[in-house]
Amino acid sequence: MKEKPKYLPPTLRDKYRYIAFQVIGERAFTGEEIKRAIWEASLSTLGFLGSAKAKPWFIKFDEKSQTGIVRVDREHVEELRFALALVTQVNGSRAIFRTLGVSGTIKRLKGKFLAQYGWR
Amino acid sequence: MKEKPKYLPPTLRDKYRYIAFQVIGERAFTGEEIKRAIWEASLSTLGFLGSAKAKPWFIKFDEKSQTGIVRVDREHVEELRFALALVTQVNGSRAIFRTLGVSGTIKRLKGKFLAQYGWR
Amino acid sequence: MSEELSFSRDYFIEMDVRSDEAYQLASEWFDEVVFTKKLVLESSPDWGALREELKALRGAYGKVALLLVTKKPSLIREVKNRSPKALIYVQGGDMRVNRAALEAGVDALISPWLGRKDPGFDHILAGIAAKNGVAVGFSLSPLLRVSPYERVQLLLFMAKTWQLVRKYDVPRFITSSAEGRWEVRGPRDLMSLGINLGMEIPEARASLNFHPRSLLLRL
Amino acid sequence: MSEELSFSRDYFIEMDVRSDEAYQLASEWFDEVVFTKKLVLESSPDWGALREELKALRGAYGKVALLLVTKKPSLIREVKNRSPKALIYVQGGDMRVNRAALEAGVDALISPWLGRKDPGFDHILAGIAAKNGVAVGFSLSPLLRVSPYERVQLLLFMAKTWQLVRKYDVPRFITSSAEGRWEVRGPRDLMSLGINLGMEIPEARASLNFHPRSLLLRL
Repeated sequence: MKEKPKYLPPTLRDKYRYIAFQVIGERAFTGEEIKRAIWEASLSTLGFLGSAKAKPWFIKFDEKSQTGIVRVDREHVEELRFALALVTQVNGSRAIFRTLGVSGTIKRLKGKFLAQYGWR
Repeated sequence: MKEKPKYLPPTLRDKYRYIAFQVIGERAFTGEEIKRAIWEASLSTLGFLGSAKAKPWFIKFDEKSQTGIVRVDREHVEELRFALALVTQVNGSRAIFRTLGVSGTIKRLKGKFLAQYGWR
Repeated sequence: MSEELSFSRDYFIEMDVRSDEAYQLASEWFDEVVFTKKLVLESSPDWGALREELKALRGAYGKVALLLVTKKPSLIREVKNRSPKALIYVQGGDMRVNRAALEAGVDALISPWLGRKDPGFDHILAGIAAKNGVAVGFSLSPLLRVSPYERVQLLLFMAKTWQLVRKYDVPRFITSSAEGRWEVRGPRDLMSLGINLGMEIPEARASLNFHPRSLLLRL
Repeated sequence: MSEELSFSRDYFIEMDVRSDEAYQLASEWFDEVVFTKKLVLESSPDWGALREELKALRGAYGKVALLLVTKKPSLIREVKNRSPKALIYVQGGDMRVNRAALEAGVDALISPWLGRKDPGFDHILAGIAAKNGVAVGFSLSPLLRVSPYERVQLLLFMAKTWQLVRKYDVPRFITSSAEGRWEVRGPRDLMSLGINLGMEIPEARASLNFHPRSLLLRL
């Protein structure tokens, strides 16, 4: 017997966009710190109801280049971008989020916006 | 010379709805406490961006009957109602918000939903 | 305006309150209220005592539901076969329990996502629920008890489940599932939960009126 | 997809950064950056010294703006009449200053709502701004410095002003108005401010491209 629900039929699957971002900080941040900062930004900007609609999801953060990927519902890309634009600190240290680009797949996102930061 | 901006032309005026509500609490609350509770509910549910779109505005609270009026952008009535439904306490004391009805004018709202609580 | 007019004339049913104080308050705001007796089961219950208790509860509250909280699918089938004079709800959360409840054809599966990291519901289960006429209960009270982060997760799972419930036309209701007085909410405020999960207003209304009424006809 | 393609090929101008460190960082992310010299005025400035300073700033930064922070409408007219070789911005917030800036035909009025309990802008002022070609500057940085409650108020006033700016076709730009490095934001992230104020994507883009370019032609 299944212990997990099955994948949804295609018509009910959420449509996502992937956002590549760079963090400029007064120090380097860990992926855990960035993940938390994205959640806090979403909750304070969109609340828990808006966050449930935007469905931000931390995908990956490369600590060396301080660049990463976050996923969001495709109807709410600009809301999350704005939430990130209003971040002023990460875990007590000053920081700026800069979005590098948006794509419908992680593969294209890496190729177009993250390859120059050493992603492959 | 004007020290305040003039009223907006009708086409740019916001379209509002007025919500009548009743608060059931373990004690009676003041209007100030209720006003603050509505703001906190809006900020935690909708965030500051969602709150800027919903434009919740405390109008009045009758401390005797513990009933009041809040205004909201007409496209966001259900979001504010949900925000209020999730309130569990006001200034540290247990409370329930119950919405009594919605109307496009304060006059109709009072007549239909608040007259029975002594409003006129 | 017509929305609000029909609201005041509407007939609303609260399907799941779990204490006397919750029942009393809900009775002020709803046209009918079902009192839920929570039954945590690790093995077969004492059927004689349970029947007596349910009889007393029916005397006090009229409509009564029995909420099974168990890890054992076999107990769900046993309770269903004994068919006590009460609606049979199953507390969801365990995937095997969710499925067993739907296959046994109980009256409702409440919050199949509870305590999970996924909705606990998928299109296979939605198909079984629709076929066997098992309602999905969307409860507000778990949202009241958790952090903002967990509220996001719960809302995601509830919205996803609603999409499946709509697509497969599964019976459903919205309820407070109030354990105490402070978790009771009014019918129109419970509707706002449904609307924020993605329901149209008539769908949210049906979740407190048509679907509950259909379930009560089974009693 | 086409949106993002054109994004990478686009040309963006940051119209208002107020320190060297902010200028340096903005220069990495924008095609052109205007350095703003902030001038708090209670009486007429020393014109000789100011001319020298502006000349030095032009040498260092190329495009330069002079931001007047004053309570005195007469000083706005005086500075405008002297026409230094810089864009003239006025810091908004005082209703008489807002109006005087628009009537004097300076290049931009920055954040007319700053420190107010209303937008500081109405349809009368929008008409004057459009007629005299005065841009409204929508700054991000004030949002970074305040509480969530105040953010709501600022966003309300900015969105209301945007409605008037759109209706009356007033020139405008979106800017960080960064005082320091940590308040600088990228062009696409500034666009998201405009979009969340109610702009369509092309309108937000024009607020960092077409409108700034038109203003720079005046230099």
